[in-house]
Amino acid sequence: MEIFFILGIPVLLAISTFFMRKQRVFGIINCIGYLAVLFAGVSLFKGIISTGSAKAFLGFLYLDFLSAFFIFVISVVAFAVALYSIGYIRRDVGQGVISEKKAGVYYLLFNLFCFSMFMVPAVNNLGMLWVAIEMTTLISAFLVGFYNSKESVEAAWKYIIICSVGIIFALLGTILFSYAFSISGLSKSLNWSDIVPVAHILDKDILKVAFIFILVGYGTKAGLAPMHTWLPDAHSQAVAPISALLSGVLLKTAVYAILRFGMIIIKSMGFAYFAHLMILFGIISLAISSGFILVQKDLKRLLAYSSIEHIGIISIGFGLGAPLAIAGALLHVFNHAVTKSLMFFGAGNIVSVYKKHNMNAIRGVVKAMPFTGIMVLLGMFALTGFPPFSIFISEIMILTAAFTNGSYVMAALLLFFLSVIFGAFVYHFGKMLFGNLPKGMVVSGEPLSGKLAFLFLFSLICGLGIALPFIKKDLLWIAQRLLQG
Amino acid sequence: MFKIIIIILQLILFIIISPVLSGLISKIKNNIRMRKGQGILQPYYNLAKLSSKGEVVSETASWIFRITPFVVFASMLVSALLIPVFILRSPLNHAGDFLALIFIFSLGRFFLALSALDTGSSFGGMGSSREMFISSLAEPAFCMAVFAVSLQFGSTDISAFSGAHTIAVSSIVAGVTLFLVTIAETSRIPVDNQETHLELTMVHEAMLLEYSGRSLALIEMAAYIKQMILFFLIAQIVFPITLPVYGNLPQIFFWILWYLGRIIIIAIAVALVEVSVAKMRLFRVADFLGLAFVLGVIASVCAILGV
Amino acid sequence: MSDFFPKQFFLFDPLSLFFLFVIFIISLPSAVYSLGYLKGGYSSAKITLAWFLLLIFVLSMAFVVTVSNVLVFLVFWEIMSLISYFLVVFDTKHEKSIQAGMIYIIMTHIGTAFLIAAFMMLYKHAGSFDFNAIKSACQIMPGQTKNIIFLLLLAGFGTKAGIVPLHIWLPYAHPQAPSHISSIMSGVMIKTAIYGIIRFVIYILGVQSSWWGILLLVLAGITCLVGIIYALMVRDIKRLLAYSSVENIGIILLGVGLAMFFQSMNMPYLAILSMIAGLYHLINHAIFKGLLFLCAGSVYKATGTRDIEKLGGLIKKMPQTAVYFLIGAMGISALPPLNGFVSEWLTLQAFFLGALNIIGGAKVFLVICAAILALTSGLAAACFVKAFGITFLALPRSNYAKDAKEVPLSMKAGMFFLSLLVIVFGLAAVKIIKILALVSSSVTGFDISSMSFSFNNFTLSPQADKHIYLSTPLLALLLIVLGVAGFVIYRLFGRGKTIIYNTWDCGYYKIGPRNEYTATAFSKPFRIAFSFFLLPYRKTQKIRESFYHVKSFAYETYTTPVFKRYIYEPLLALIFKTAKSMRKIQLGSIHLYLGYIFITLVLLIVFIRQF
Amino acid sequence: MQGIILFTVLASTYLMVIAKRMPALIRGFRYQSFCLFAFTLFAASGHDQPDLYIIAGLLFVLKVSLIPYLLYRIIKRIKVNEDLGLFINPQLSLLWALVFTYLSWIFSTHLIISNKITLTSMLAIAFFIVLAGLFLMISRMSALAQIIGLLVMENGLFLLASTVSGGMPFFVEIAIFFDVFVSVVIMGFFVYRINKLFTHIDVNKLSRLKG
Repeated sequence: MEIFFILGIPVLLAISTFFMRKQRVFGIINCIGYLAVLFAGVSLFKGIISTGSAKAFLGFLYLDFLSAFFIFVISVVAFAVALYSIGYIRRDVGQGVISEKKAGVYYLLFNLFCFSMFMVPAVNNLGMLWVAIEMTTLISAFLVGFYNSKESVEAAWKYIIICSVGIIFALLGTILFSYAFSISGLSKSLNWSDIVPVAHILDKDILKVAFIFILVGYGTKAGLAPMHTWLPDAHSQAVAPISALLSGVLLKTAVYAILRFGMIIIKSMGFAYFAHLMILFGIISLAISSGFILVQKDLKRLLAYSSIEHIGIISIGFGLGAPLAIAGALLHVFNHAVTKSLMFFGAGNIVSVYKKHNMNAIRGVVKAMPFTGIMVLLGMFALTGFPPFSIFISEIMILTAAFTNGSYVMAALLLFFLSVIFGAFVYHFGKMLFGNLPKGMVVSGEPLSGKLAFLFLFSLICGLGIALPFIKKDLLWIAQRLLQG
Repeated sequence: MFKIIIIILQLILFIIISPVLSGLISKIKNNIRMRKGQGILQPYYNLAKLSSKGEVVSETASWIFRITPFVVFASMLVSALLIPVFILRSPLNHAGDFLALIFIFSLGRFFLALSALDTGSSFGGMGSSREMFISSLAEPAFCMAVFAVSLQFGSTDISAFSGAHTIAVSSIVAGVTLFLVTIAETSRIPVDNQETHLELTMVHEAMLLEYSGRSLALIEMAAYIKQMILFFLIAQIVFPITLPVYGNLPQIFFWILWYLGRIIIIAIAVALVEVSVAKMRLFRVADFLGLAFVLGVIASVCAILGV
Repeated sequence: MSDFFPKQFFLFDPLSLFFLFVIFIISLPSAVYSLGYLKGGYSSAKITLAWFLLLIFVLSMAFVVTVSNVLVFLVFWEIMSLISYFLVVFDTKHEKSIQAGMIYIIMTHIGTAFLIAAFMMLYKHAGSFDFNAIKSACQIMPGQTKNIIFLLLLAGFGTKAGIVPLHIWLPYAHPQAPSHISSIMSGVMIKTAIYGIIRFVIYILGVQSSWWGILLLVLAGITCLVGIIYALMVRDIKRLLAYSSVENIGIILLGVGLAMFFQSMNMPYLAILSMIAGLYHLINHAIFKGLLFLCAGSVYKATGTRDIEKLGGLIKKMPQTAVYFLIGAMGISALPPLNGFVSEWLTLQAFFLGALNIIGGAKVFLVICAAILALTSGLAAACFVKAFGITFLALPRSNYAKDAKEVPLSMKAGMFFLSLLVIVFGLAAVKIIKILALVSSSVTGFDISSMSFSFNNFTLSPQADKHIYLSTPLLALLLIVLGVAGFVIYRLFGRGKTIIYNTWDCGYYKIGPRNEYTATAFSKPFRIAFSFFLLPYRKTQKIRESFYHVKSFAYETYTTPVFKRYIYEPLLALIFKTAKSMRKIQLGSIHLYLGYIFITLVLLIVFIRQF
Repeated sequence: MQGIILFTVLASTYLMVIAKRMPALIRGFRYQSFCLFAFTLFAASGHDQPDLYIIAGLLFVLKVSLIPYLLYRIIKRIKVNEDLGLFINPQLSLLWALVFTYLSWIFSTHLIISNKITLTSMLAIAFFIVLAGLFLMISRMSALAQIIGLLVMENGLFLLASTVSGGMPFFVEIAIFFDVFVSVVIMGFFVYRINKLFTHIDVNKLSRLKG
């Protein structure tokens, strides 16, 4: 069973950090460990596609397409981050930003963080789902406040408070779900696999209210506007590889939680209610993020707002509900995860060379770091939905579904905001990447592991764009299955 | 064989006759102004004098300056050959139609403007700039006139209106349009003034300032031919004559006086206009040609309405 | 649903092949040219990069015109935009190119957004992205939808083509790219947008009502005029050429719009004729604009400046380039017997025959369109007199021009080939029209077997019974013969000597480059005549020693960029203002942030019944 | 009996809403938690569920003793001003609290169509506690107040869970307790850090990150 590898390896690695003193060596071991996790994730995903859902560990774990997919996404990003961390942490240690011991703490937290994220899609019980998500918050708060500067501690505080409040509402929603379940005269259970088959007999009014709490609660964690406020702070202050994890997959785990409850809602009362709410939040997120991206000065905050934008797109995709849109949204989850990770790695490299977050002060990245520069350039276009990169495909799928659904206004808004965001990106990145180097700038080499991480992610970005037409059948099939629960 | 004769006759006609029109206009103007004025044949004397004189070429000038006289001359002669003069279908009628004529005119003008810039004198540049300004505004008016006429006769073929026809309103308006365009194109008052070499007013003459001797003669000749072509067109629109379809030359020689007399009427009209109005400021020319354009549109509308 | 993915990838119909031909016939000489152009100016890595990008660029364009699936089309369309963006910002040294690239890619992306909307609506109705399926679905599509799709397509492709007022990016982007790329961008890339209009509006959607054509004609007329008027005003030679591209796109669209108009009136012959005119001008423009950009690149390479006020006298330093530029300029000014003349004549002829044959008020409209075309071609001639005259003639105005040297062989070869094409496409009009007639018939679906466009192998003759003829070979022959005759007369009759002497200097002691007419002065009459649109203003600065003695006097004249000032800037300002004010919701107060969550929750619960 | 306990829960919440200083707030929290403990014990004896005894025990150990103790320790250690920093003064806060009570009542009557008045009022009180917790977080400047607000919200949820669905599944409940405890520890840790870096724990002044 691959799932034990997936959950076990991070735990083992976390324990072994106490015995490892050399961060260099540990970084590489860590990376190998996550390579194994990646393989396990892929084979799990494949296995689930062929066998359908599976329970494990006394029904404590429950795996179906959705969870296998999210585990796969997490494992991909986690591997990339582990790879990138080697060089990044080594550089930080080399520059004296953090001590050797703190590097060990980093790896400990990183592994715990990954473990908690892998737990989210794996658990069966909705209460445990909540616990796992809260765990991700608590652990990553340390990673956000890792550098112990005023800004990072402020960000960590806001992160932990806002997310905790949000998630408490999610717990409220969960309790209401269980209430709806209990008043329908069934035995007390919060297991998803028990609730879904009987979703249609649950009290609809209570479910409706409960879902609002769920949406606001997990939506806070997912970064849906207007509950997104913690997100740019936390993402901009976290250690660069962790920003990638936060943006790439942490948000998605919250989306996963919303989806889990959403599926119950869909089963119980049809699509409209779920769709309206998701699309509403999606559009608000897009609108707000586009404005902030436009006038942003901080590089990492810009990327954070872009995450809000993409979460908005994903939520619109799920909200639209056609198989094409669902497939698009799922793909978008993956595409955004890899692309945004790449961008955060690039931002990490840029910031560690220029020592600045302010984009107005960063010039000539392509000259200073040709490899990173070109990767960021291509990543930027990938992120804003240019072909031949993968996000284009998923956005087009969502747009197609929007038009086919006849929601023209929504589609027009989506196109409008995408254009604005694209313009803002080109505006910011064009100046930053090209142009002449600031005076007195020393050009230094880029670590190999960072380059490998870039190449790994970039091959996924490109590869998917090209390979997509050939995996089409599986994808739509999965989406279809997903809708049927 | 017959065609070749016609071509040669036509060439000779234009080369021989055209200068006299300028002389005539100048004579009429002078007479109206109560002056004696130069003789009608003065243009010929000028040409003869010029071709016997040596030539001064600016050291700044390039081969553009050298070839321009020939390009201008050739383009005007080609235009002249497109016009049916003796028979209904001019022998080279296949080479181009009424619309092509506009473009052939602009070929000569293009080179003339370039040659003016070539010498590096600021007069040349001024002339070139103004000439292009005026002609670019004259072109749509010209085009409108052509359209009006062609719409009336159902074809842009120049022979189409060279047969006999009744004079409709549209013909007259088109004729007037063409007349205004002619004034602009042949650098007459109120658009330009051929008689002065004052830098504030001159346009066409400024362009030619650096030319001398034989080259100047060729360019002058080309200008005469262009003037005659335009007069011919106006004449055929306003005072139509039935041209023989094929090979009835004697008939033409029979009424050659009236045939050429029409052109003289136009020439007189030009002279009268020249003496009765004042030269406009350059930027008023836009209004003048705008008027021509509007008239052209009116002519087209009349042609469309069939009046 | 599975029709989301393409089934059929390629389509090689006459239209595609025609565009493929256009792409390669411009790209090849440009590529040859770039051999010499890139050498010396760039590092070897950058040269490799340039070649790589060029290759992908050309390939992406080739795919754009040959794919047969909307989605795949979109992919290659975007790749084409992306690569051309990289090429625009290729000279990353200049802040200007970054700026230009930004404007370009943003405008292009906005255009693409419109296209996506249009394509999605097509998909909604056809249930497939394949051209064939969409084409057959379009026959039963409701009219209102068709209208909307048409407008979306027009906005989308119009942005790429540079239809006014969406042309704003063109004069920024084209000058900034390396010249062989400018040549391809201006010569070919913007034509892919025309391809899009023809393919999607005429071929797939099918022209539904006559106002489509009329709308396109109006836009095209405005585009012509605006393009050429701006071209007259600018003094950067590549910018001038870029504006002139706007103008020529207008002329091409006059042909295409007219074809659409006639198609909706069900007049096959005229539709075919107009389409031929449009396509002919398209390929002509590709040739001479490609040529002119290459020449401008040579000038830039030789002198290091693109400001024509600093040039002059290059005809002596770079005789071959001058000849090529002259040929290109003659072509673009529609001078007989070169290619631009033929296509403009055909367009005018199409207008004329249209005005003659249709019924009703549209006659006058067509006549006025023709007049606009005539005005445009007059202004274009003026513009290129300026471009050629100021750049190549008279004395050098600066040291840039003084030290210029002729460019290497590879660059000359590229220019030579294209200038040869300018002549060939002028003289071989009949052959070309026969081919274009095939292309047009495949697009419009009209049968051309009974139509004739030529009298014999040398003479064009639209509507044979009307005796309308045009024979460029004959004209060329006549011009040469009579020119030679003139020369003979000149030699025979003249006896005087030719003396080389100073230009007449009015008795002033020395005439030099500072006395020459400048480009700004040349365009002054136009600036004043079109002042209602150009809104010129001047800045003067006097530095006085005393009241009586002015030490120096600076005089600058500008024109107001109307579209930028009154459309784009307010729009951008509005967007930025909104975004800035939005920023106030996030000022760092955690209490406020918690409040947002609370309010969201309360609102959702209060309005729960709305969902 | 249940009614009396619920009333004390309500009263302790009001006490917290009007508290001006940290010790008072922590004391209020302790009362509230103790009431919940009593409530759970009562329910456990009523339903005869051994699970509930354990939960009640945990409640007592964690929320009544350990967490308040930790909080007191933090106050002592960081030696800052004990004021909570009120955006809204106690009188007005009380008014708000009353409004929230009313709103919660309306909300729960709408949510549950049930003739059992006790259930509805329990629900209302639970919602009110959640709201009061949020209110504390929004209207108090001190970082500690936010921790306590969060804990209050959590208490509300506990009450809600035990009223409407007879409590969460056992191991979920345990996990949640564990989670809450860890989060308090972590938040406390961050309060230390904030105090160290900023020399205050007024989170309203934490506004370096904008836009």
